[in-house]
Amino acid sequence: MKHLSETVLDVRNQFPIFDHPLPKGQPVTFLDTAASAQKPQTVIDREREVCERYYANAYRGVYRFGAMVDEELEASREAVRKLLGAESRDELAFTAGATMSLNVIANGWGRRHLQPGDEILLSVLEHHANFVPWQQVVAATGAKLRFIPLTPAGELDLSDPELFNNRTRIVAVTGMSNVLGTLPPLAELSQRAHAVGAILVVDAAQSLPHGPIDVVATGIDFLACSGHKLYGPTGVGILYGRKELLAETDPLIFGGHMIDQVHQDHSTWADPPARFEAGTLPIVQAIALRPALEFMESVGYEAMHAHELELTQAAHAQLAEIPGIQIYGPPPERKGSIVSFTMEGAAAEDIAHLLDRKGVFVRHGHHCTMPLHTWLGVPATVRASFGVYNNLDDVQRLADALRYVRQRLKLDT
Amino acid sequence: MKHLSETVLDVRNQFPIFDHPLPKGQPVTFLDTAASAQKPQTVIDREREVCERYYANAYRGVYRFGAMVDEELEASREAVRKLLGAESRDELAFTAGATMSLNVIANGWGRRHLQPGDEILLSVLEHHANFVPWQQVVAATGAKLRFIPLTPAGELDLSDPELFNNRTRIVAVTGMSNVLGTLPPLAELSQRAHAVGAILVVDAAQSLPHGPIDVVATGIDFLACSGHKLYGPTGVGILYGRKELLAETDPLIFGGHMIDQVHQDHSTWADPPARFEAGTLPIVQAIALRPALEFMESVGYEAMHAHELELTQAAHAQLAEIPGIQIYGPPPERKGSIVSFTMEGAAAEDIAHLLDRKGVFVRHGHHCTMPLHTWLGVPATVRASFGVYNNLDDVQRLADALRYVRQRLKLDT
Amino acid sequence: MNTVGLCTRAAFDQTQGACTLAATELMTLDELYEEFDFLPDWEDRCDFLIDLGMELPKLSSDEKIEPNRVHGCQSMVWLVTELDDSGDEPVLRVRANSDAMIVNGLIAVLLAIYDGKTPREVLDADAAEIFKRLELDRHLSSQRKNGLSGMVTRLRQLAAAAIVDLDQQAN
Amino acid sequence: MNTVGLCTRAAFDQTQGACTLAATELMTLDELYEEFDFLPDWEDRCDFLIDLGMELPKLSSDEKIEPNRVHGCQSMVWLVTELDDSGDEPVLRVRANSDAMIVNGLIAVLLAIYDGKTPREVLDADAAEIFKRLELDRHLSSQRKNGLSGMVTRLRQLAAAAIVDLDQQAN
Ligand SMILES: Cc1ncc(COP(=O)(O)O)c(C=O)c1O
Ligand SMILES: Cc1ncc(COP(=O)(O)O)c(C=O)c1O
Repeated sequence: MKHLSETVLDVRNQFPIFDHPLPKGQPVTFLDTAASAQKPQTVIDREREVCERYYANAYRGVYRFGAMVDEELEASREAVRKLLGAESRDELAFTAGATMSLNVIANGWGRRHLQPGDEILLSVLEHHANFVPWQQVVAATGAKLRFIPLTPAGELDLSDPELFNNRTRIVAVTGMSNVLGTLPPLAELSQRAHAVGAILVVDAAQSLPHGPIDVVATGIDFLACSGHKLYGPTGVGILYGRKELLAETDPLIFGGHMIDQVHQDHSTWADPPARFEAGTLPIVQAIALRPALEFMESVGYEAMHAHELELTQAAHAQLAEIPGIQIYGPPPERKGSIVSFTMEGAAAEDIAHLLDRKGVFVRHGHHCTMPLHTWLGVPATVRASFGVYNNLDDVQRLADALRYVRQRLKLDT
Repeated sequence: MKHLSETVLDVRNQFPIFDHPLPKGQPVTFLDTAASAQKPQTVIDREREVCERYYANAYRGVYRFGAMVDEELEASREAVRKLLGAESRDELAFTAGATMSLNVIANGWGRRHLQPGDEILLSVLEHHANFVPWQQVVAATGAKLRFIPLTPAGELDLSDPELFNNRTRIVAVTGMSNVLGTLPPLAELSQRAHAVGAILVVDAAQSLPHGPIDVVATGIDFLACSGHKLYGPTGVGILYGRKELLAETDPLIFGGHMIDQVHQDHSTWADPPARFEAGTLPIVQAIALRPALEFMESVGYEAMHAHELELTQAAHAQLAEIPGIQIYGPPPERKGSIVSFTMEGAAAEDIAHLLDRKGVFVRHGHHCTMPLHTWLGVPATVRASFGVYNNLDDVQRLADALRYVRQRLKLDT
Repeated sequence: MNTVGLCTRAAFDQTQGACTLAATELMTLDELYEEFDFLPDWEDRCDFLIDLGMELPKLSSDEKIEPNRVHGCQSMVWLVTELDDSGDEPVLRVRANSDAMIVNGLIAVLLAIYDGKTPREVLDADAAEIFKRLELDRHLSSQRKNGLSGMVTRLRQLAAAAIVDLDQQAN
Repeated sequence: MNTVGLCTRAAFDQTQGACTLAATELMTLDELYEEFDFLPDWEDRCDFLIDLGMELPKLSSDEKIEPNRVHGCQSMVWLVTELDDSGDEPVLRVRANSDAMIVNGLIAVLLAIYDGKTPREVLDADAAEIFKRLELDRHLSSQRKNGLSGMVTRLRQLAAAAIVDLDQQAN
C-alpha cells in the first residue's frame, strides 16, 4: 500500500473530525464529501471568533462591530470573486445555498424572459435543484424543457444538431454530476449557447469544491454553489450573475435590505447584490466561507486534483476485484472524485447500512437525481465520494467493508 | 445606581462577547439586540461540537454521523415545538430566517388562496419582511392590502368596524414592533380574524426573544421567526403552520428533499415540513438553535421580562432628562424592551456615529419600516434595544453618551 | 402460502442448534420482544432483523408492480394485502417485500403486528408503542420511520375501509 | 453664494487659533490631504469631517425637495447642481446638504473634488483614488460608500450630459 505524502497528512490533520475514532475504535472513513464536506479548523475557529469578538447584524449599524462584520463580509465576497474570476463583487450575492441560488436564477431571470415555445436545455444528469425549479418555470411560462442525452458512459452527447436552436434561451447544466462525476464541457456549452443567443447557467455545487472556475474565461452567465460543499459552513451559498443579467433579474425573496423604497402601494428594489440578500444574511457563515476558500488555495488546486484522482483510480481498481459491483459513469481520468456503484444481489440501503458498521460512511439512494436513475435503470446507487482529506487507507477500508457486505448477505454462497 | 442581582451577572457571563473591552478600554455597550442578539457560549460551543465530532449532511445518510445529525435536528425541532406549544413537529420547518418564512407563507398560502377583492389586513408597524411579500402577492392575485391604523402612542387602533370584514382572508401582524416595541393583542386579533374566516399570521421575529408564544392557545395559524434574534445562530429560521394549512401551502423553493417524485414532465412534493426544506438545511445552525432556547428557558421568561422592563423603564427615565429627546411608542409597561427616539437638531446617523465612539452600539435609520416612519413623520430614528445580558450600567452609558452627542454637535450652545 | 420459516431464539434453544419452526409460521410479537430483550445491542438486533429479512416470504415478480409500491422509503417496497374471510372472522392478510434485507426485517415486524388480524384489531394496534418497545423509534433514521409509517397508514386505511364494507354488508 | 467658511488647519495655524478663511472659500483637495495627514487617527479625521460638515453652506428649504433627494444614503441628502458658464469655460457648480454632519463632511470632500470643475475635469477625476488617499474607502461603512457613490454617479452623469450638450452647441 502506497504511503501518503506528508502534505496530505498535514491536510487531514487540519480536520478535527478525524481526531477521534468511532466508539468501537474504528477510524472515521468519511466518503460522503459530495453530500457535504467536513470543515477545517480554521473555518470552525472563524465562526467562533465572529461570535465571541465582534458579532452584529450586517449592513445596518455604523458601530464598531457592525463595521467589522461588514468588512469581513466584503472580504469574503471578494474571496469568492477571486475564486470565480468575476469582474465585480456586485455580481455575487450570498444566499442560503446552491438550491436557493438556482431558484433565484430560474424564477428571477427565467420567468421574466421566457416566452411560450422558448426552450431550456438541461442535461439528464441534473440534480433536482437544477431541474425542479426549471420545471416550475416551464409550467408558468409555456417554455419547454429539452434534455441533452447521455452517452453510455454518462457523458453529454451533444451530437444532435437540434439541441441548440433559435428557441434555446437558457442552457442549465451541472459543472460536475453528483452521481457519475461527469464533467460537462462548459466552455463548449457556453460557445454553443451564446451562438444561439442563449445564456449558460452552471450549477457548480459539485465542481467548485474541486477547482476554481473562471466565469469570464469560460463564458458563464449565472453560477450557483454552496458553502458546505466547499469545506465551509452550512447555511450559506453563492449566486453569481453577470452584471447586465443580474440587473434584469427579479428578486425572489422580499424583505429588509433588498429594497430601495417601500411605499404603501408599491416598492422598488436595491441594486444587486443587495436585491438578492433579503433579510438577515447567514452572517457568521458567509464570513467563515473565506477561510474555507483560503484552505483550498493553501492545498493548491493541482495537488488537490492529483490526490483525488489517485483515490478515484484506486477505488476503481479495488472495486473491480469485488464480484457483482458495477461502477457507473466515465473512467476516473474523465470525472470528479465520485464513485457510484451497485452490487448485484444487494440493495443500496443494505450496503450503506453494513458499511456503516465498519465505520465507512457512504450515501445511497437516488441522490436527488431521479431522472438520472431512471436513465441508469436502477432505483438507487451507492456513492463513495472523496475529499481532500481522504487517503488510500480509506479506499482500502471501503473495499474491505464491501467484501464484508457480500459475506453478511451471503452473496458468495 | 441600583446593583444588579447575581443572576443577571451570571447571565451576562455566559456571553463571551463581553469578555473583552474595546480597544480604548471601554466596555461593550451592546444595545442592538433587536437587530440581532449576541450568542451564549453554549450556542457557540454546540456549533463547534457538531463540526468537530459528528458532522454530515442531514436526512440523507444512514451512517452514524448522518443519524446523529438527524437526531439532533429533530431534537431541535422538538424544542421549537415545545416553545410554541405546537401540536406536532411536522408543523415546523427550518428556513433561512424569518424573512424566508414570511415569503413562504405569503407565496405558498396567499397566492394559492386569495381571490381578487380579498383583503389582507396588516398593521402600519410591519417590518418590510411582513409587508413587501404581501405587496407582491396582492399584485399577483388582485387582492388588496388594508391597514390597521395606530393610536398616537403607536398601538393598534382596532376601532374601525370595517377592518375585519367578510373579504378579510389574512391578518398578518408583528408580535412586537421592532421600532416602537408595541405588542399587538394577538389573542384578540386571532378571535376577530377567525370570526370572519380569516387566518392569523404572526411575525414573531421580535416577540419570541422575549417570551414563548402558545400558538394553539393564542390561535395563531402561521408564525415566523429567526434564530439569530433568539440568542441563536445566524442563517436559520422557523416557519410554523397549523397542520391543515401547511398541507395546503405550496412550496416556494424547489430542489432536493422537498420532492416526493420527480419525473421528466412533472414532480410531486413531500409532506410538510420537508416540502419547505429544499436543499441542504442550515444544519449546524438549526442544531445549535436548541441550546439557545435552553438558555432562554434557563434564565426564565418571567425573570427575563422583569429584567428587560427594568432596563426599559430606566432608559425612559434617563432619556427624559436629556433635552431634545423624543421617545416614540407606548410606555415601558406596554411594550417590549426597545427605545426608539430622535434628538432635536441631531441626525440619527450622527447620534449613532458619536455613540459608537463611547462604545455604545445602537442602530439608526428606518429599521426596515419605511411605512411606519412615514407615519411617525421622521426619516429615521435611533433605536436602543435591550437583551437579557444588558444591565443598568449600559443604560447609564447610553445617557452619558447622548449628553456627549449634544456637546459634540454644539446643541446646547 | 409458500412461506420460509423464521428461526427464532426460542425455537433455536428448544432444539439445541437446529431451526425447526414450521415453514408457515411467522414470528409473533412476543417472540420478537423476547428476542430483542435477549440481544445486547442495536447492531445485534439489526443483524437479527437482517436474518429475519433474508427469510421473509418472497412476493412473486408480478406482484412487484407499481400499484403495489409504497413510496417514501429509501428502498423499493411492495405491499400486497387481501381480506381473508375463510375463517370465523375476516382477517387482513399482509405480504410485503423490499429489495433491502434490513427493510424486510422491519416488514417482518409489521407482519407480526398486522398479518392475520381482524380489521378492528388492525386499527386497535398501537404500532408506535410497539416500535418504542422494540426501540425502533430511537434507532431508525427518520427516513426509515417515514417509510414504515407510510406502510402503517396504508394498512390502517385498508382496515378502516374493510370495516365500513363489512358493516354495510351486515345491514 | 452664501457660503460659510471652513476652518482648516492651514488657516488655523496661520492665525494662531482663530479661523480667518474667507467665507466663500471651500476646502481644496490639497488642503484636505494635508489635514488628514496631520490627524493621527480615524476618529480625529471624523471629528474634522464633522466640523467641516457643521460649517457646510446650507441649502435653502425650497431646495430640500424630493427631486433633489439622493437615495441610498442612511441620512437625508439633497444635491443641487448647475452649469455655470459665466467664466471662460462652463463649470459644474455643486451644492449639497445632509441632515447628518458627518455626511456633510463627506459632501465637503465631494465638493473639493467636483465643485467648480469643467465637465471634462469631473469625468477625469478619480474619486475612488481620492477616497483611497484619504482612507475613506477603508473606514466608511459600505452603506455610506453606497451613498457617496450614488452622488458621484449623479455628478458624472450630469457632466457627461453637459459634454454632449456643449458638443452639440459647438456644432
Ligand atoms: C419584526 C421583524 N420581522 C422580521 C424581521 C426579519 O428577520 P430576518 O432578517 O432575520 O429574516 C425582523 C428583523 O429584522 C423584524 O424585526
Ligand atoms: C449538483 C448539485 N447541485 C445542487 C445541489 C444542492 O446544493 P444544496 O443542497 O447545498 O443547496 C447539490 C447538493 O446536493 C448538488 O450535488
